[in-house]
Amino acid sequence: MAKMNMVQALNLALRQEMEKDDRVVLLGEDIGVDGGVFRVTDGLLDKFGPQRVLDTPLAESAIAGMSIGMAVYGLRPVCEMQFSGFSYYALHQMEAHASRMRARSQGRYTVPMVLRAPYGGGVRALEHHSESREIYWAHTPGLKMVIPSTPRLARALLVSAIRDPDPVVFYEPKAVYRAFREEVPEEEETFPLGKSRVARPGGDLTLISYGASLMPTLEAATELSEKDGVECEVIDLLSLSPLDDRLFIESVKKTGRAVVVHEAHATFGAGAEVIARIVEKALLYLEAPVRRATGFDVVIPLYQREQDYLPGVHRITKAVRETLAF
Amino acid sequence: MAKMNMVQALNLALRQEMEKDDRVVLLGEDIGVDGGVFRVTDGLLDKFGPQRVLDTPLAESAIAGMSIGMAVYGLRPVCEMQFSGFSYYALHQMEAHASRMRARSQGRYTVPMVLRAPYGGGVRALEHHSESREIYWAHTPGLKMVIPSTPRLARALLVSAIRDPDPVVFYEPKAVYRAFREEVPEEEETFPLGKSRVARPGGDLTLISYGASLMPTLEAATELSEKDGVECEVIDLLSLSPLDDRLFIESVKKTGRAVVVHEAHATFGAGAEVIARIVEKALLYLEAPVRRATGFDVVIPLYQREQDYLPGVHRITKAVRETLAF
Amino acid sequence: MPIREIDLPNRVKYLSILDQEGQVDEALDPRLSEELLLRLYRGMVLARRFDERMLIMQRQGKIGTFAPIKGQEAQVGAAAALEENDWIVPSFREAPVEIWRGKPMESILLYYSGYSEGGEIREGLNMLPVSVPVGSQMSHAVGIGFGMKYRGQKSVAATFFGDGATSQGDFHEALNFASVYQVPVVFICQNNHWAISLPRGRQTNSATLAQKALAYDMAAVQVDGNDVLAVYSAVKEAVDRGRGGGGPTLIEMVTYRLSMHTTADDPKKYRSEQEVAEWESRDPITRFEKYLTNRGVLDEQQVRSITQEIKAQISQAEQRWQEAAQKRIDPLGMFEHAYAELTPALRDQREMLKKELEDKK
Amino acid sequence: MPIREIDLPNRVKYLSILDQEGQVDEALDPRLSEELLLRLYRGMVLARRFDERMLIMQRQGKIGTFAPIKGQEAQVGAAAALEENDWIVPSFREAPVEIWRGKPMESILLYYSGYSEGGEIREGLNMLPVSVPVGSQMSHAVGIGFGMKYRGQKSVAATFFGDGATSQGDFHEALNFASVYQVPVVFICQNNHWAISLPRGRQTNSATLAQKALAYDMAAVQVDGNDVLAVYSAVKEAVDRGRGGGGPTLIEMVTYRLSMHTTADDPKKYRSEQEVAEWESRDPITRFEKYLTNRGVLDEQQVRSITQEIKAQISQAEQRWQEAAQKRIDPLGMFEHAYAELTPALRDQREMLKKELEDKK
Ligand SMILES: Cc1ncc(C[n+]2csc(CCOP(=O)(O)OP(=O)(O)O)c2C)c(N)n1
Ligand SMILES: Cc1ncc(C[n+]2csc(CCOP(=O)(O)OP(=O)(O)O)c2C)c(N)n1
Ligand SMILES: [Mg+2]
Ligand SMILES: [Mg+2]
Repeated sequence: MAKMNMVQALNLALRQEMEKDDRVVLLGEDIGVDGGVFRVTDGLLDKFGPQRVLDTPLAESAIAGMSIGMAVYGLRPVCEMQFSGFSYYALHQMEAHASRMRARSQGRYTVPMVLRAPYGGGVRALEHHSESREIYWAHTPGLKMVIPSTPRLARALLVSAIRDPDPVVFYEPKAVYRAFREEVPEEEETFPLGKSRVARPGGDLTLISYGASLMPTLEAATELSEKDGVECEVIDLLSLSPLDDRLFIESVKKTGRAVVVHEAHATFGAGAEVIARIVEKALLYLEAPVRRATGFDVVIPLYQREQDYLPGVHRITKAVRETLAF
Repeated sequence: MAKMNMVQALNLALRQEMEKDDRVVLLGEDIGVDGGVFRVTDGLLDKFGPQRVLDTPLAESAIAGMSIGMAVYGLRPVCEMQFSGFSYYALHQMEAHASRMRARSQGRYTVPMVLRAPYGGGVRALEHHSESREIYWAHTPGLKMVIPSTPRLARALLVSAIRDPDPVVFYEPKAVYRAFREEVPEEEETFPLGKSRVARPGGDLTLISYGASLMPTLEAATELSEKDGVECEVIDLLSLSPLDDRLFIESVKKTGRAVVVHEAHATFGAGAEVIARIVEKALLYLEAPVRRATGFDVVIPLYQREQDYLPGVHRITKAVRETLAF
Repeated sequence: MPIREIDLPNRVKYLSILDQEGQVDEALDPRLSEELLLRLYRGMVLARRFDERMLIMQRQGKIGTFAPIKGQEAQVGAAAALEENDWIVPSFREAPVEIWRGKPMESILLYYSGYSEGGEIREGLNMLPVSVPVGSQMSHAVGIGFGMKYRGQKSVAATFFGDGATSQGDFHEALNFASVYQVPVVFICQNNHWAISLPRGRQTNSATLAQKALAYDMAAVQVDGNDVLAVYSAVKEAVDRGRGGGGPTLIEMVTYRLSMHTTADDPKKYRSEQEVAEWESRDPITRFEKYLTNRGVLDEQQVRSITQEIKAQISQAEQRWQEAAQKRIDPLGMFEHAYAELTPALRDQREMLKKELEDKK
Repeated sequence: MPIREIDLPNRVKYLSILDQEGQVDEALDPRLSEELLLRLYRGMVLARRFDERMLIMQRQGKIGTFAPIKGQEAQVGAAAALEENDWIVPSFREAPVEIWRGKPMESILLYYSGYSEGGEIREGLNMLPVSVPVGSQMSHAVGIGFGMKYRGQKSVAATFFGDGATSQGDFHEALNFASVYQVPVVFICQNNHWAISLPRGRQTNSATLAQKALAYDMAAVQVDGNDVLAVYSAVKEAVDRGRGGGGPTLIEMVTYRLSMHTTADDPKKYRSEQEVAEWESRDPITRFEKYLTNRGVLDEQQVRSITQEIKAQISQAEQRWQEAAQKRIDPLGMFEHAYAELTPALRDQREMLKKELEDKK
């Protein structure tokens, strides 16, 4: 097993799936010669040629629309939106067609495509390069929405996403891209879509998060353990759609307390749904209000204020302590 | 006071604001000669001429983008998306620019525009003509999002929206358009954005809804009162953004039980945020899980199955009875 | 040469073959077999009759809103120029093409009477379902065209759309991608002069829609869209170009929507009776009928028997539709085909609806 | 005429006035005043020096990612052809134009060092802030142009964008709307041959970008974008057309990005040194300097003093930037200008962050 960062792990997933299956074709802006602005597709043009790694003109809607056509025809396109902040140009295509083609044609045509997009803040980028608007996709029926949190999981989930018979929106936390390395096996590994995982076991409070926010969440759990002797169970959602509520419900039934962490805006964010599920399925176990440690309801600011926008260890531990003190 | 349906009431609002303020300009597909496919702008071209009522080419993104430019320049454009199902073509414009221009220019430029769109099911329409995806907008910071429920409120809210200094997405429940009439005063009337209202007082359970779903919600409340002797307090949200949680929190503190009703998909829908707010602000008052009577997590089906998708009186009363029996 | 005119390689041509009196231009005549000529005639008449029938059914409340095709029947010429392996990516005003390709009329009725099952598409039909969002389907044809090229198939994808659709950004992006990747796609614009209430002249400020291809150095032709032979020829040429590796083509079919936009529309609000009357005199069927009669391919007797056959065919389709509609009313069907497999939330929701339906019984 | 070529009214012209040796075409010379010529020169040199300085500062970690403009300085010719009442709707590679118009350099530094306050725009500047989403800002110019027409103002809106932007659907929609409403908008495409790693030739399959205007029967010209006089003349003509009610124009400035796409980019991955070297020989500043020197408007002495002045000007801006940055670090600033008034949720969130900041102290 090699130690890889998330970029390398994603590259491995793409390479291996392309080797295995000639239906897999990549397309996107600057993914070929340049290897992608984050280098996720580095080397793939050389290896697979311009018929399988398409540098596209600058038009997100057509990238998605062309992918839909390819997928209907029997290919397995993996398209890249250079930044999630520009993926909304393709929302109407994904909403109107990718998500509906199966139902519209009563199962005759399917759209097994993956739409990849780096998302999230923390890398001191320009405006529109740091958003976290996964809800647009997660609320859209017919799409799946996945957000990995570590290199190994990113690789396994991307392989599953490519093989999935339905369209998958795959948000990659760019703050994690090069943040740390993890052992990633050369052999095939998949991870089922629609399954969450326990990222850290604990019995005092349940922390629920995903994507880039998992890092500060785990840090916060460590700090709370070390400083307060509080053991948080950390649930990593991984898929927002289908949302797996089994693990966090179980956990909350055990701990009675929960805090949801994400960098997306609080209002109508993913945390709301998590709380709604807890209320629906585990209300009587709740010993305190479920708090949210999230981004604020403002556009994520330019980088001087970015860290104050993002839910960091401080915001998380504070929410946990308040929840425990309730 | 004249009795008006919602279409007439909206027409009144537009006409009067155009009379009062020459900055108000309308644009959209078929809003001129045709008066809009739902006739909301009927007669306005004749009255105000083609410089103030623009029939546009078929391009939602440009309609929104042009409105942004007009608003920046000092006009008060009110643009129409023919159906909300096609408004996502304009999401990137609203997300990237309308919602951000004020902050981006540090208050120098503002975008006082209204984007109107008929939304929702129940009128036996074709595919894409019945969606309820208000979350896309309500989750976008910098936008306001309003959904009226009656003719009189629609008129008052539209006037407020036009005068609002910020961009407002104004979803009109087309199932209400001609469903009933209400007295609408000829004199100016406004209703503040960001305020909910009590649509029916009661002390046993809080029903929270908005838009077209308010009709079955009120019907359900009546039925529950008549058949079960249960008095539901019905809160009509009116604005999803800014969301006014004051009234429903107060109500839940009184009743201890709540059901949220909307036709949008359940998962990551508006109901989740309502529940999250209740948990954050009134958990200890809750005597039962808050239930959701909503549309399902599937694309709203063609009209033979549409009524089975929509939360009707039966789904609502059932949720209420289960909540009371908890 | 500090100031000079740039020499652009492409020009736009206009093509018509049959005039309004049914006179053919011999030099341009595609010389189709009599059998094909009769099939084209039959396809057009069937489309017209079915459209009329649907309008009646809509007015009777038997089916819901739909988009009549009256006046645009010459589109079957486009379908006829395609082969089975070619794909069709329609918009919502291509019932004639769809029926030509093999979509059962009962399917169309099911769809417009609100049954999702009307979207069913037979294996091997190589045709996407109706696409309602204007302009959004063209890029799918580009993807399909790419797939054909990738697989070394000598087939093409033909996509249909209206004059209004040319205003959408997606139109531009699809044409640009098609030209960049030189995919075998035929873009067929049915310029029927109206996008609901907006006349062609206010949809865009260009003299033709065909010339929009110049932006992509793409082959283009404007064709008399009420002339089924010209439509056939133009599409055939484009199909051959695509099949031969010559890339995409934009075809503007100049035609006219004689009926309302959809059954929810009242065209009297925005256009003159006179304009409609003028276009009625250019009816694609009358013209073709004259031509066939002049050529002796068709006589009154045949017209009558074709009319009879078509009537029977339509009423059989109606019957099959009624049977199917009765079978297909299970509301739980809405959960079918949401995903390959039901998600946990959908399983719960399906259960919930099931109980609701039982309660209601 | 059953088959005929359609006569399209518009053609696309190419314009250049100064050649690479700084020789002017007398017939086309716009005959600018010496003062304006020197201002243009100064604007270009300032832009170049500021760009170089920013690159250094970026490498030192003092500012963040930004898009260098090296090689594209002749864009100041466009700004010079505009008047104060005209609006500018830029993309993100128009620092020269912005500075020309009056944006303080410290503002630009603030912006790229991550302070939202860098977006501040002085009252009366009539220029929108930087727009990052490629192609999205052009329709704003159409709305502004409409507003001018609506108010009977004799002004125009000029919008800037790159070659890559022409692929976006929004480009097409904006041009179409502009032509339909005949608004006074000048669309200025800085074709710098690259959209990050995609060369112009693979961005679109057309011989020129200017010809895309043919799709809208819109006036268009391709201009040597490294020739500040040609840029000035082309824009001036378009501005006059717009002001006179003649509608929009598309201008393609053929230029070259000599530096990286942004400071996060490594152009060595995708283009040859040789290509860059070729374009270096067409440097817009050198050429103009030659011309001015030949004409006797500029001498070595003046070049030196201008260089000195510019250096001082830039270092003063840096100083003001540092002072401003120190003042402007209040994180609560993110809640300012979200809406005209803070919403209840934002009030709570602001409070929350305030406490958080106090805790952290
Ligand atoms: C994206 C989008 N916007 C608006 C509509 C509503 N609508 C349906 S058809 C139509 C006009 C289409 O005109 P055209 O493209 O000329 O096709 P035609 O109806 O004439 O066949 C409009 C505005 C839609 N279906 N999709
Ligand atoms: C809608 C959108 N997609 C992708 C990007 C990322 N991106 C930034 S600049 C750029 C290339 C732009 O090329 P061009 O329009 O030629 O302008 P240039 O950078 O050459 O000035 C890309 C792909 C973006 N900013 N916006
Ligand atoms: Mg049309
Ligand atoms: Mg460029």
